[in-house]
Amino acid sequence: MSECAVKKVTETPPEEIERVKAWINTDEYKEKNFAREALVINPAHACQPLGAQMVATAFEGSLPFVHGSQGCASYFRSTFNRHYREPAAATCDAMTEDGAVFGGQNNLFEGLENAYALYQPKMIPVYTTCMPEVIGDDLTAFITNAKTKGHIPENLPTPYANTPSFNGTHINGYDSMMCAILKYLTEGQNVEGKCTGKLNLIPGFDGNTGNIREYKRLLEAMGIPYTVMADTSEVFDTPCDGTYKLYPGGTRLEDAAESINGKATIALQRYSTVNTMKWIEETYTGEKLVMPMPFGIQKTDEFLMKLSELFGKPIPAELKAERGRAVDAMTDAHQYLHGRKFAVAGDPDYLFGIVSFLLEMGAIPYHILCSRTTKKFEKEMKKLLETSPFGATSKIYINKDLWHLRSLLMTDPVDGIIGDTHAKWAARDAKIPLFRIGFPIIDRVNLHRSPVVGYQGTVNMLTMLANKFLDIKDETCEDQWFEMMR
Amino acid sequence: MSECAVKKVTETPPEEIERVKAWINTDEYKEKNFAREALVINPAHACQPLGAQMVATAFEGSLPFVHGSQGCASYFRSTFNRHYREPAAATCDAMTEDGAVFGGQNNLFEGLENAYALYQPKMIPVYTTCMPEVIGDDLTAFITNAKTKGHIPENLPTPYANTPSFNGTHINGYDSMMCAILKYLTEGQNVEGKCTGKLNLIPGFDGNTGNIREYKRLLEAMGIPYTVMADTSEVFDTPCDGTYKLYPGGTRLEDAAESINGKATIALQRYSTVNTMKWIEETYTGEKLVMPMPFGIQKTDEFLMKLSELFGKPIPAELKAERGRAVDAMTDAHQYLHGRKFAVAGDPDYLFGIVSFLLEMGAIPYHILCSRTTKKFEKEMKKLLETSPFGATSKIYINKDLWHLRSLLMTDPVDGIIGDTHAKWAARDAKIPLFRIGFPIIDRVNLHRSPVVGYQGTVNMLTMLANKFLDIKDETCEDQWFEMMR
Amino acid sequence: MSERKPIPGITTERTEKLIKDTLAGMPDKAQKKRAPHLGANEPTASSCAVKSNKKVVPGVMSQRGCAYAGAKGVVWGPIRDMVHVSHGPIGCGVYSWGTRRNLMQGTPGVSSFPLDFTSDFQERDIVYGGDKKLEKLLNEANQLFPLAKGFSVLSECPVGLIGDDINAVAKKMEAELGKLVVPCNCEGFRGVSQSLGHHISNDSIRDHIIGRFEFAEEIGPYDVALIGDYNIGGDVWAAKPILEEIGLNVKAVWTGDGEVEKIGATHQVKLNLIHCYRSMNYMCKVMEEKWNIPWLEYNFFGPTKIEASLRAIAARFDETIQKKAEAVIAKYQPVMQAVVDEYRPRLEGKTAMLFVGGLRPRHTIGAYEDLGIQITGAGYEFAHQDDYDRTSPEMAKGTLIYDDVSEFELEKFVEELKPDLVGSGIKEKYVFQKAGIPFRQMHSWDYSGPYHGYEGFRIFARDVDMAINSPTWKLVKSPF
Amino acid sequence: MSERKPIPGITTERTEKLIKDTLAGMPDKAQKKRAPHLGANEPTASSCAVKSNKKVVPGVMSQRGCAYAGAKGVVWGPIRDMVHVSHGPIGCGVYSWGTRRNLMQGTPGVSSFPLDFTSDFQERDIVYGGDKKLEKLLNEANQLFPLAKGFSVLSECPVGLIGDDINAVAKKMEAELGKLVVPCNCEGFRGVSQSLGHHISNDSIRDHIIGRFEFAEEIGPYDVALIGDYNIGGDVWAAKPILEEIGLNVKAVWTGDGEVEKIGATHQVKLNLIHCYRSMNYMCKVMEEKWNIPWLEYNFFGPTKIEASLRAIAARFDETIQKKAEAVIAKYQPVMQAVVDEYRPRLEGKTAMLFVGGLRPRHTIGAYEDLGIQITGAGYEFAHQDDYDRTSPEMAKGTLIYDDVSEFELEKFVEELKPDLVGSGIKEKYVFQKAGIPFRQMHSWDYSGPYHGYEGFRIFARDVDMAINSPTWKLVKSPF
Repeated sequence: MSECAVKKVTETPPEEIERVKAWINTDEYKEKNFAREALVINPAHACQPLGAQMVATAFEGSLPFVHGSQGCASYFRSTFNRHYREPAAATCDAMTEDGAVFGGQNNLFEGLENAYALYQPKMIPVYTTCMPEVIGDDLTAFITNAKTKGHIPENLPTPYANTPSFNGTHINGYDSMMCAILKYLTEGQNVEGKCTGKLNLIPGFDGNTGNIREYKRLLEAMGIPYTVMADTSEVFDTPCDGTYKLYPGGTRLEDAAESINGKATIALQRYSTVNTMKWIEETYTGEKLVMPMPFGIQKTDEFLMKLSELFGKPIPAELKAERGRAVDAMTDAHQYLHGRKFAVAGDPDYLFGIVSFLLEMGAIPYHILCSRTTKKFEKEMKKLLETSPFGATSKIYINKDLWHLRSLLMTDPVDGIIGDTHAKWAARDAKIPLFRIGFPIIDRVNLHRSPVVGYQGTVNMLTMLANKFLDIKDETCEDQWFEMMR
Repeated sequence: MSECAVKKVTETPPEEIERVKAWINTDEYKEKNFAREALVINPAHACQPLGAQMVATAFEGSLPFVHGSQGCASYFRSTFNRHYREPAAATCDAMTEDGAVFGGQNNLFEGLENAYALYQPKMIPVYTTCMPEVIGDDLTAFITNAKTKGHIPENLPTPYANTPSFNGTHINGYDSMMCAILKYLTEGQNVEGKCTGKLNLIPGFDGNTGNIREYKRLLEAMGIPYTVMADTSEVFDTPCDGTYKLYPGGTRLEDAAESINGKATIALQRYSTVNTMKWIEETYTGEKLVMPMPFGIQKTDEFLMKLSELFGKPIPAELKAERGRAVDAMTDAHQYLHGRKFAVAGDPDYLFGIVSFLLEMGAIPYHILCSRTTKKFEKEMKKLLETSPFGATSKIYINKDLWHLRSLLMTDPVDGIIGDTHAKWAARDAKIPLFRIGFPIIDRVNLHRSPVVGYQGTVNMLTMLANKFLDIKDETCEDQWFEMMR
Repeated sequence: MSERKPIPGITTERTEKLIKDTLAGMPDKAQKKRAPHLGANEPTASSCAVKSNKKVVPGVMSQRGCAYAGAKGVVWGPIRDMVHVSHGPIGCGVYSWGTRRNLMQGTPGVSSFPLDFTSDFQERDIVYGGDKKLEKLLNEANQLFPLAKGFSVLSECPVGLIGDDINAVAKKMEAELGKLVVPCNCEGFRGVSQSLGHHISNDSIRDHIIGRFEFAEEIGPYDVALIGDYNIGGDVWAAKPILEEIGLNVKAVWTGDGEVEKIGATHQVKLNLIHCYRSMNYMCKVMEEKWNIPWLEYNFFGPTKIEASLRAIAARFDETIQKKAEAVIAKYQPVMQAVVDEYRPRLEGKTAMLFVGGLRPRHTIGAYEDLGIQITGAGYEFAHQDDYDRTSPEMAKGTLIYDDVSEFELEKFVEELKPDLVGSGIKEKYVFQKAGIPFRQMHSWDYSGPYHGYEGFRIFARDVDMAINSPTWKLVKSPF
Repeated sequence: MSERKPIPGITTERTEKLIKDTLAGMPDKAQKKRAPHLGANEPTASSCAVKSNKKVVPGVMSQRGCAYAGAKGVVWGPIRDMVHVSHGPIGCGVYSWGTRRNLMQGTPGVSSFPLDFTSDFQERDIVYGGDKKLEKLLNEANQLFPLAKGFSVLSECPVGLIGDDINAVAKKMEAELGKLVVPCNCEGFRGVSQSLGHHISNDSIRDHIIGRFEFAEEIGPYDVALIGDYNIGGDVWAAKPILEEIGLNVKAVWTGDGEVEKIGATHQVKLNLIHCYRSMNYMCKVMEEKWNIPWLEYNFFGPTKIEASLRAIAARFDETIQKKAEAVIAKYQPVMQAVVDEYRPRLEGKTAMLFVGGLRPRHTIGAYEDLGIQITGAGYEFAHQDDYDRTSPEMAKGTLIYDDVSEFELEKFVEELKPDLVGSGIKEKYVFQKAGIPFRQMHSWDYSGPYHGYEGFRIFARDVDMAINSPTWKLVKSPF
């Protein structure tokens, strides 16, 4: 449009709207949509520092510290606030234009000094957002200077991670911050021949605090001493008892420091712990393992049997009975899920878990979508699908977003969608129920409190899925098909 | 119609159907409906022997035995099969016409002999259905004779209860059978000055095995030794592991026998344990208490504090934290239930529990309906309602059925209905969501596995209610009101 | 029907030994009573060897129900435009409310009545009798449900014991209300099983309903009635269209999704087609004797039986019908073949054991065989000799036949024969699933259906495959 | 507006001591920086004493957002018929997707665009620049969303640091696509808060949109524009009808449920009515200077302010409008009285503390007071001096004023003043709820709303009552 031209205000004709409304549901549109190269629409992933903050906040007395623009910190905090309906303390050094020019060292100095004075943290993990990453701040130097200049005590743990938002996703930020914190805390703690006898458990990026509690319950039932790193359950699922606690809990720093002398270390997510586990592999004593999240019966079996093997403890009868009850629920309800098609969107490790659960139920994980991941993911997911006839028709979509998913749902529909709240728009357009599993969930309550891992989590998912399908049947059937029993 | 008259087949005109369809939703119809004196339509209660069977089956090695028509036994069994999706063994002596003439003694003899020989039970609790009650069989004599005549061993426990279906409901049958079994097993077990140090817990008629497990979990957390009488959780929620067990578990007979020397006895339902607790009051040592089911925060507090007081054990921090997390869930979600109106139908003790939970949430238990109960219930419910401004508009309906409820829903609607599966017809007609809490639930899966008592149960109910309302909002709102967050 | 080829591993000897070993676990008296009810099949025998329709042996844990169940649950409940009163205490009506899946059209509570109506007897009713209450109750029901075409009064045990006279009340109220009021003395203690409830109900229909109505329109040469289809999971809706497609007019259905006045006019039809012989042969015989209406048994389970049945039915009519029947068969043949092609490869060579009411074990064999599944054992809850006679030829030699089998016996049988599927009722379902054995409820189609007709076979095949091939069974055995 | 009567217990001395004690907990430098931002209210003072719109003190845990948030979240996002591109890395767009509750009409993805559009910058884009990608992206967006009336390009931090020229790209693409393509350099590092994002966006509207369209229909004497209502929870839909009811034609809304072409033609209206002064006074002034369009601030929270506002608005027009305004006031007076009668008895004498963006603390005071609630403390995330000047007179003497308050300070203030309600944002919500203090999100109406207009007040009153009087608060303190 040239500057001078003045146009009349126009109204789009209704029939035009109807035409496009129909058009965006077509195969033709799907093709155009999948031809996108530059535009991303409704992605299902967030940026690195968010994941870093999840780790940074889940250690006892730890105050997450964002080196970068203040807006970033506010976005991370509110995202956690909405998902958990809990406080999410984090501070930042509020870099502005001058930071762009002179670098962020002064902001860091002042920020660390104030944060330490006001909130008396036991640890200040620092992670970056875009700005300092682009201008290339040297955090190692800055932080050392902050201590030598006395802005914060020398002995205050200040691990830091570079977490540029233009690289990877929140799960990579989780990985980097985890690795940084463990490196910092375990520095010089490795004692030849010493063994804590404990299991180090790294859950990976998981918005479900119920999962963390479930891991702990299982370990306690097994009589295995453990350190969960990082323990979000005591930070993002805290009591309302009349006093706000800035530092409600999390992994104790001593425990994290001792973890290097652990009897075994298990990561229950592969993709969010790559660097951490690589480093642990080199430095930690004891066994080191990366296992899939224990979704469904078999993955939970594997987890428990591995624990039993590592610690020479039998799996207690109570857990065996729990397994049997979960299987009972599955055999009793198989007919409500058998052959049902699902679209699944989320983080890589969650996707593996959900898919293996669906395959166990005889359901079909039909569209499997990860909006930012690697070819390796695609290969491994293929392997998993090949283990079951119910994976024969599945399709995997990597680096595709929820607007791609919408096209898939419209042109090749399914019975249910599993994903986080962001998938609700596609679900609504396709009139397909959305089962909220993942992160973030900002439109329902308490789902983060209900585990989806372990035998109990398996029953929870089964209940959620089967009963929703029964709800739909009862709500939509004609009178003559309405029945007392289902 | 006189025998001779032959009529033409008629079709009801559609407009006539439309007229009546509209009419049955009117206040006029409601009045006619409430004027009923003889006809009961869609009652929400069952008959005594069903309750008796729930008790009879929940002791270790116990084989429920119906003295009466075989059809009765099949009805009780299938009702439990459908609700729990579990086996429900029970046998009967299949009385027929000749039984009506000569009485049922021979059937009982043969039945006991075969049942004992085929199924080697540790105990055979006997309870009656209509027929023997009408003809007046003398069970005491019959059973003694069965033993003296050697049909079954003298030492086989054979408690029996008269459970006429034309008197009270399933909760009374539960009471009678419980009382009979405890009387039988504790006979002569009372040892002066002896104390097991244990709590005897009587849950009352409860179709939710998750509740029983929750009671046990709480007691274990408190470090209090206990005997649950009768423990349905190990009978109606058993593993699927490749072998069917006729006697999967239940309260051990020795434990029941020793219960008379318990440190304390608590019944968690008032209306289903009247006779049992009256008798226990007279015969058991230790404290005896009847407490409301621990629905919601305050009733759970009372339960735990009473336990703490009785056993001199502090309530552990973990339970206090659990309480705090439940309250947190409630404060976070109060806006989704505050001021919402509910219709609640069910057994008396469940109604008290559900109503107190709703009042705690600021929801309004608007129509409270019990299809067979006493004036005493009405009085006590009034008292409970008076404790909260949110009970000010509530109305209580006793000895009214689900067809009455339908009229209430149509003429004075609510936001939600809480009851068992039978309420689904009224719910559908009124287009109001039904939340399935109670017995039986035969059209959804696993709900009996999810506790509604204790702090955890409170969170479960809250989640079920709040998220359903949010589902409805998302499913029914226009595009312009559809949102990411709720 | 040619004799079945033998099933690998199933021999008369093995079966007889199994029976012997099983009986050995019982007290002598029980053994004597039960022995005649169990046998190895002899397809060529003139009549099946097993005894049936005898009293339940007390204490053995039979799966049987009672006369009331047979009357209310089976025959009466499905009649959609009547109010069916469970007369007596609260239980019977509640337990049988909506638990049989006899679906119906109409508006619930307005023109159809899938509700639980009961007199909820209390102590005083036992003492003073319930006739007055019944009168009042019928008045109330008539007021609140003005479009009901009539009322059935189904008595529960006490009624027959306290000397109430529901027949007198029914007669009086019928006159008063100007609507059918049908008494049915189906007290649960009568007879040995549901079966007598069917018979008593048939008699009530005979005495109080049939012949009292006639169709408004002219009777035609192709008018038939569909007898003994209770529309479980929509069976009637899958079966009736086929009969109509071959040119017949289905004037009345007994009693699935049934209308009482049409039932009352059934004496006008030209042929009665009966699916559930056990529960309704009585009325077919009555109509044959009284109105010379021939009747024909047919079987709509699985393409093989459907085709045979259609030809047999068509043979009772002229060429028009026969042509149409062949056309229908030809039309659905490829559709059915597609179903078989999809599922048979996953089911070929599997075996199943059946234990159901009075018809389905023999009637569904063909459908299982269409899917490549062989039946190694079958029995009935409440069948009679004529049912077993009809069963024998459908089963392979040496297969196991069991009548009114007890839980004790059936468990042992299944343990020995290790079928890939057990088809029986809800009381048996979880017993076998706990043992890791796939199961389908064959009374209620396990909340699925329809299973009748061409549409039904597609669903039946899907369900059987789902049950047998669900991956959940692989999880049953714990690796630790 | 007469001065507020003092609030029991609230004195200048106490407040100043509280501030002093609070500051005492901070490092000197931080104290010095923060002290000027805190003060005790002096209603009669010519200008509010507290400093504002200064840089966040690093490390204190401010609640502020960034320029991008002010641009994308506040100004641009609500324009429903444009595609708003979050240009840069993935995060900003995801976090601000659907989290502000600016509702809109239209068909999502067709005629309205409540979606997240982003260029999802990768390392290579940082290295080689993102202009090419932006071009391609706009082409793709135009293809997939043909009914979009234009595109806004909202740059995130990296864009401004790597020397991209989105203005050039926008200009090129606007010509190429024949549709508005509006660049907005709202990098998050610019300025001290969201506020600069508002200003930058206003400038973009000035430079790229306003004056480029005109209304198809004749301009009338009663044509107005509604400025600074973002339709949170449907506010516009509750406010606009009132203005129409008094006879005005609302030609454009900035920007809640807004349409870009109407915004572009707003220079034609007779009067601009501005609700959120903070975020849009810039454009009002531009239109005043360039097109002599007068503008008027108004307040649609609570009946008292609504009435005053309606009279002030009407006073700018002739008698017709004034009569209608009085009629509207009279019509709703009893309705509002009913609301007050229902809730005020339960809220009378309660106190609240507020901390919100740039307008609401002062604008909602009247609504709280209509319910009998007094405000003991108020402050803004990103307000300027003129906002505080407008606030002072609305608050009682000695009440606490805090600018860009840190979590550290606000906690101490609330602890001391013990309000019955805190009204602030999601980041503060759970902090106070853990302490057992009722809370309402006053940015997003806590997933409720609308709160504007008569309809809004009814909902506001219900929500405030619900928050303060929820029985759940009684459960917070454990009895053991």
